[in-house]
Amino acid sequence: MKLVVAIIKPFKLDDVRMALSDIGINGLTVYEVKGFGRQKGHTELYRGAEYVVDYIPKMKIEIAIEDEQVDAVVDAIIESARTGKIGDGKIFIMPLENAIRVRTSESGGSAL
Amino acid sequence: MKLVVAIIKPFKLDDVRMALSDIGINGLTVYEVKGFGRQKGHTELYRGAEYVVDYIPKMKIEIAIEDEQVDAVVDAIIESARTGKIGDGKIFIMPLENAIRVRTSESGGSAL
Amino acid sequence: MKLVVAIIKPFKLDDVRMALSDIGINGLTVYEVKGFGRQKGHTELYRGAEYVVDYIPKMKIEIAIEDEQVDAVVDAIIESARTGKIGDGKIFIMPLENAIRVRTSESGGSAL
Amino acid sequence: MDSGDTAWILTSTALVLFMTLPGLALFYGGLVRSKNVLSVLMQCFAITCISTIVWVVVGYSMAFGDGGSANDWIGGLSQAFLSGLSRESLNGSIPESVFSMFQLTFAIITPALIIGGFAERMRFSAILLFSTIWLLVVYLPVAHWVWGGGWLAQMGFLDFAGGTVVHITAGVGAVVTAMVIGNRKGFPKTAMMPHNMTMTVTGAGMLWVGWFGFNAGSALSAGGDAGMAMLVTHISAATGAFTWMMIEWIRFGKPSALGVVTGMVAGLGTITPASGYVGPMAALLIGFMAGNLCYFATMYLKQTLKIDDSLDVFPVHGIGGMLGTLSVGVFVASSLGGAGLAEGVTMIDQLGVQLVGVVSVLLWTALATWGILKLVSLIVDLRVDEESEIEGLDLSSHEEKGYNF
Amino acid sequence: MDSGDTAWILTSTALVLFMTLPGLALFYGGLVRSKNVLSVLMQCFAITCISTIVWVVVGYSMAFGDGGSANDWIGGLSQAFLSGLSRESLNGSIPESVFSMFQLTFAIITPALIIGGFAERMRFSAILLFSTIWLLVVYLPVAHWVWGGGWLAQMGFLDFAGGTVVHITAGVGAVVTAMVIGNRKGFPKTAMMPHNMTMTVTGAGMLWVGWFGFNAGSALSAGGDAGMAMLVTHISAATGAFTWMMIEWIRFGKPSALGVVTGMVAGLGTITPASGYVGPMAALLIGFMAGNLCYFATMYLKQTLKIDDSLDVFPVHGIGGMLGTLSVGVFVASSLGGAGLAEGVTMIDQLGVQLVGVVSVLLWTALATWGILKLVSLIVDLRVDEESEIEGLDLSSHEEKGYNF
Amino acid sequence: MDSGDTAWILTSTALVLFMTLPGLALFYGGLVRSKNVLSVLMQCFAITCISTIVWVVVGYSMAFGDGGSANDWIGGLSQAFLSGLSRESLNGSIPESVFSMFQLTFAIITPALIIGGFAERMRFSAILLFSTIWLLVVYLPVAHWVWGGGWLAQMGFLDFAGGTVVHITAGVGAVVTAMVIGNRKGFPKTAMMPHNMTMTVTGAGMLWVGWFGFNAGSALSAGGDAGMAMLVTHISAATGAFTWMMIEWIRFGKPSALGVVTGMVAGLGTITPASGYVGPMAALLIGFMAGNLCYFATMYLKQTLKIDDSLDVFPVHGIGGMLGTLSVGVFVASSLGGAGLAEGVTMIDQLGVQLVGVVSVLLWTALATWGILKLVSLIVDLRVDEESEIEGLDLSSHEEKGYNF
Ligand SMILES: Nc1ncnc2c1ncn2[C@@H]1O[C@H](COP(=O)(O)OP(=O)(O)O)[C@@H](O)[C@H]1O
Ligand SMILES: Nc1ncnc2c1ncn2[C@@H]1O[C@H](COP(=O)(O)OP(=O)(O)O)[C@@H](O)[C@H]1O
Ligand SMILES: Nc1ncnc2c1ncn2[C@@H]1O[C@H](COP(=O)(O)OP(=O)(O)O)[C@@H](O)[C@H]1O
Repeated sequence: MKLVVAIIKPFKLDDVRMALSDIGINGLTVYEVKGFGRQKGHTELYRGAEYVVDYIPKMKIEIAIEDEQVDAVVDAIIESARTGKIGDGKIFIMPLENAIRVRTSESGGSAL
Repeated sequence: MKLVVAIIKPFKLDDVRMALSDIGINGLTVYEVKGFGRQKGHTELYRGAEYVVDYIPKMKIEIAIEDEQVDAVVDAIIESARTGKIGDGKIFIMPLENAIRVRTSESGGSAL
Repeated sequence: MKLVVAIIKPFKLDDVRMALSDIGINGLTVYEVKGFGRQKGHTELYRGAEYVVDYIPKMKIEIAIEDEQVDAVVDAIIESARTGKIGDGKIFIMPLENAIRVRTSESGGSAL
Repeated sequence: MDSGDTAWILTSTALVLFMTLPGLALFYGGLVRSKNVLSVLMQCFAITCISTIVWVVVGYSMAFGDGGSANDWIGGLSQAFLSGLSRESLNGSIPESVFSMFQLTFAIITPALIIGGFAERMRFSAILLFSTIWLLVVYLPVAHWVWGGGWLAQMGFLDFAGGTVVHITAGVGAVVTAMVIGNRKGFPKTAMMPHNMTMTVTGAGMLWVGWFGFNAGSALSAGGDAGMAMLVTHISAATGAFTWMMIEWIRFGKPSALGVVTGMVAGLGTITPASGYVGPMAALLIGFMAGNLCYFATMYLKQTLKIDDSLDVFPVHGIGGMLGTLSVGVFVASSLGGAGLAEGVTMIDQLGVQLVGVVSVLLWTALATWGILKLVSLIVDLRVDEESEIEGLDLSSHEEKGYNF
Repeated sequence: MDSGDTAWILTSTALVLFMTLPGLALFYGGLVRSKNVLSVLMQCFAITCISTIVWVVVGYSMAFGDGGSANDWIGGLSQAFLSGLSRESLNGSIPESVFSMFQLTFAIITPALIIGGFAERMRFSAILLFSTIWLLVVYLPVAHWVWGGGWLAQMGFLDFAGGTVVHITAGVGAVVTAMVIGNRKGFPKTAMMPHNMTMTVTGAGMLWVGWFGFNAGSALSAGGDAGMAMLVTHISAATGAFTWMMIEWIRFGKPSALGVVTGMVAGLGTITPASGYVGPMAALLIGFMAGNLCYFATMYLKQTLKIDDSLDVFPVHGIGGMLGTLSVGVFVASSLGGAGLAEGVTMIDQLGVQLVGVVSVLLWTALATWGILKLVSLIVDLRVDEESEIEGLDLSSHEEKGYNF
Repeated sequence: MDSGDTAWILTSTALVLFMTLPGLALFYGGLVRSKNVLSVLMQCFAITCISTIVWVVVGYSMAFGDGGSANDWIGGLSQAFLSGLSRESLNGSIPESVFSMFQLTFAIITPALIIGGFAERMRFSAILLFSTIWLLVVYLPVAHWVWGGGWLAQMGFLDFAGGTVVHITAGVGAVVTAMVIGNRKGFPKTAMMPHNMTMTVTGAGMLWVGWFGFNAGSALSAGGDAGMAMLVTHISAATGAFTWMMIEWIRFGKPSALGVVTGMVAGLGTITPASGYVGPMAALLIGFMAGNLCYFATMYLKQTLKIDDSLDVFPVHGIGGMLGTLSVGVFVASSLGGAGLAEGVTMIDQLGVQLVGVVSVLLWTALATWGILKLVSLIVDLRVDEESEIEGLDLSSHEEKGYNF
């Protein structure tokens, strides 16, 4: 099993969810994060002084899947999250040793 | 070492913490996430239109432990977080290569 | 590749970022978490009753890097985040199988 | 008719409505957890609506109408639907419309105060039923007894702006309701911190300002009586707040914003019945006593008795109202800077009358509140189910969320 | 000069300004998404500034000055720059400075109400241009027609406190603007929930209180007329809110805070033109009708026509203003508890005049608003670009964020 | 006694208290970081309490009592504990209780304004000590000089509603305190953004409305003087806000909500001393000058001098108060629409007197504030320790948090 972690632009979240849904992925977990990277943050003015807010709001999505789904999932995310501008984000693939469903104690693939 | 990641219902957090405490686990990190899965979110009305809020607030717990503690930890979480209803959540087991305590630079198991 | 995860005191975030910048790390993702550990939380009074708030606000930093950068990154974090008091936090090293840049579909080291 | 008096009572009416909307709504709303904030605001609004309708239909008449042979106990229905209230009709030096409207704002805030007793767990429909019946059975009769020429008025009972009519009835109503419906799930073990103290402090500021209309407006004219009422009101508020702050500072080393604003309300509630009768020095003392007594009452109820009068209505308003009503008996004396006892009345006489008033209103309110709750519980559950309480009333009762940042 | 009348209108002026700042600003600000909250607050402030300057320069004169031969349509410029307005000049029993200042607060809130139609997408510079011209072309002329001795006044058209002058013009202005600049991106598919209902409810409470100044202040004196106006205003607000709440309860099982406060505004807007002419029973009925009609108008506009009058200005203020203005024709009759029809005028006559007023103001406002928008769009884009809309106006137009918790 | 005048000053008293609680508290509270919001609200409340107690005990007497041979400098103690103030005593056409209460609200807001200078770092106990002594040594004497028959009053110095007594003293007190206790950790490198601009804008709206009581109430009657004072106050507020907005727009391309509300306060503070003496055209000009001068003063202090007068009290209130006080000397002339110079006084004479007043109050305030701080620092540290500053004053000084969403 793998944990696919995607860091995307927040307003793309709905598109990504729909794209994942289309390939049969219905379970995932998301949360708000702040990203630092190449993309420059917006500036805020305060009493005439300009402060660059150097973090950018991003949305992080985590999807636990079987190994064979990885490519499809990655493709779906890239397709739906891409705007072509700097800051579109990253996808990280991490090993997942096991998954357990709390409600039923099922483990492995059937827990997803 | 392993990183045990549990996604649970927020109001179960205190129970889980106590259960973990009981088996000697005293370090962990938590944060709020939103889950999508089988469990349906609540609806909100706005001007007579019903919107399903399809994300559900969940609490994510991360516990770094030695390999031999995994089973006990998983059992403790299942026991304390289960309500038997859909949406009780998942536990993911991830490999952890090393852990370092910032204050002392200790690493490995003694850093936990 | 590795994912270096650091849990630090929030007011140290800027120092850590600068330290990482100095060794050439410019991409990272951060978010707020709550930690439970040895460090005791502050107390709050409410109508004369004292409640210990047992979670402590922490900042979590995630940095995806090539294997050979791990030591430098860990050192930079320790140096910049240490205050020497309990609660300075932890660094976790996790395996990362792949990284993909959404905008260009590049993968591996060049995606970072 | 005097246009200056009228101008001031029109203004006072606006000020007293402002105390409830948004003053009290914010004060209470900030004290509950964020999942219940809208339920509190909503209850304040809905009670305002209901009290208004009840007032127009029968309330004004029951409180201030002529009750004929039953006039000792209750006004009649001769002014139901505000019949007879025209553009020309007067009450003293102000139009009757203004008098009725001013009094209505008191009938609004009293049941709204009770919300603090049952916050975060009572069913919305039960609240509306309860408030309606409570107005009819408790508030309107007591208002008639004291201000409408009823038996307490005839005895010479003094309650300038509602220490008894408003604060004792609300405080007792709240604690009885809290006891009947039971504590919030988790009380007192779990910390149930105010979710937004800035909201509470905002509401507190509005209450302080609005209270000028409450007390100085109760003079029903714009002159020395109103001026003195405003002055003593302000002094007592400041002293009450300061006292509470110092107690916390001494006991815990850190004074809290919650403490300061609670002390302020204690000072205000306590001076209310006395505000038209006492002088500035008495106000200093009344505020100081209010800060002390209400502080210890709050701690005792919450920590010793463990009664979940959630937002402390009884220890602050109930105890404050009693303390203030009794203190009138003393500080009204002109020798103590007061407006003076009535001809031939001694301080002991007056204190006796005040005590009779306090005790009888306390007992009647407790009994009637208990009865009304039993009655309402035959029609609808008083309390939401446990799952709804955990989810929060905003979503479970109103399908809305307070904040979507 | 009467000091009591003056005291009340000074107070009313403060109350009506309070309706806009911060009342309406909060009411509207809470209803938008958090990325746009400051833009709404900022627009309310900026419009206040602009209206004030316009008023001083030409506005007061255009609305209330003598227009000579054009007086049927518009006041002249003889009082431009408030010339002739001295410390001694009077208007009835109050200083002219007070009259002018009171009326200015109406000229402030009217364009501010329109913000609700184009919220979350209109360009700031376009808003300022639009509001300035709209004041000159719509508000000031209509105010003159109705209150400044213009053609509607001469016909005997009755609009006590601005049901037509304020609410119809604002409602129509808002919906026309909404249609011209188009829906918000994502409307109506995406949920655009209020980001802070506690802010909206706070603003609602302030509107209720402030409206006492709006309606009872429009009596321009402190007496029975003002008292009755306040009473009926309050009754209609409560009934409107209660009605909307019950409709939601019946239809969806759960009454919402948003519903209650919207019903309140509907009740207030609708009683406005009638507040000086009708009695308490009529107020109950007007509030009830307002709650019903405005409710269904809101649903129809949002869900059937799918017009993104974002904060429902037209269905609440526009429809409410029309309903109220027409209902004056009926309830002014003394047989129905009203102040009485003018000598020799029948109810049918009066209704006819009211209808003429409503229709002509509606048409003029629609036409002129459309024209002004076309004109402004020649100078500057009406709408921000899509990226700015997604980012939110706070950052894209003002480089600021509402909250940094 | 005139009931209309009394009604208006009762109302004005409520309005001025409203400026502090919750107006100023919210205005300031929104501008600090969220970890310090309660400390600011708490300081406003605590200072209100302290000022009230000081006022009752000696303050009223020191400011307005007869100082006998020292009357040039300070009132005596003959009215300590408000002795002699009865229900019947009058001040002009209003009860003395009303006069004293109205003036008290000024003694409350002045030390509260200073909070802005030392926000986010000063120790709570030091603040209370400092405020108490500062009232006794700065505010009460200066109020006596200008309004209580002291030496400036005798010279014919004009300060209608407190440009000098309130705003110069507060502004100077704030900047001196800021300099003595030093900048906040991280200033000016780190961005210290307002944590809740919606709170600040809410407070700003309340300040605008409340200021009507401040300035128009200072007429101490409800007539043409009050009316004109309200009108010019409003005009200057609008012009100040508009000017600041346009400067930001021109300089940075984006006008900010913070800018608009700061310009508003600048316009209000600046018109304050002049509000009873000048006409509408002068108000336009004064607001315009205020917007400009205070804007550049703010930028200069923050960015060039890098003095951490955290919420800009000196550049807005101090500079505004000076500008306004001096401008009285010019615009009071009846030829410029003003109320007219006193018999035999030329514009140059008056300007000279105004200058003497401004300079002497400035110097005395600076010197005394510095001395008081040194004195207080002997008793208790002025500043919290670094760790507490990082943690935030809410937790470290009050063991509470503003928000628990
Ligand atoms: N090395 C990294 N480790 C963790 N997160 C990263 C890393 N580099 C970038 N990110 C995340 O990805 C986001 C996008 O990266 P950025 O460099 O701005 O643009 P792009 O992905 O188009 O190259 C960042 O905001 C940050 O959240
Ligand atoms: N494949 C997945 N990857 C990551 N998180 C998941 C996945 N499936 C479910 N989750 C998380 O687990 C939570 C519970 O899942 P759900 O399907 O609703 O109920 P249950 O766990 O009882 O089957 C979800 O809200 C989501 O946060
Ligand atoms: N076993 C663990 N798993 C995950 N996070 C942990 C663990 N132990 C500690 N932490 C995190 O590290 C933080 C610091 O730990 P703590 O024990 O308080 O101090 P120290 O790091 O100095 O020993 C905690 O607040 C928590 O967020």
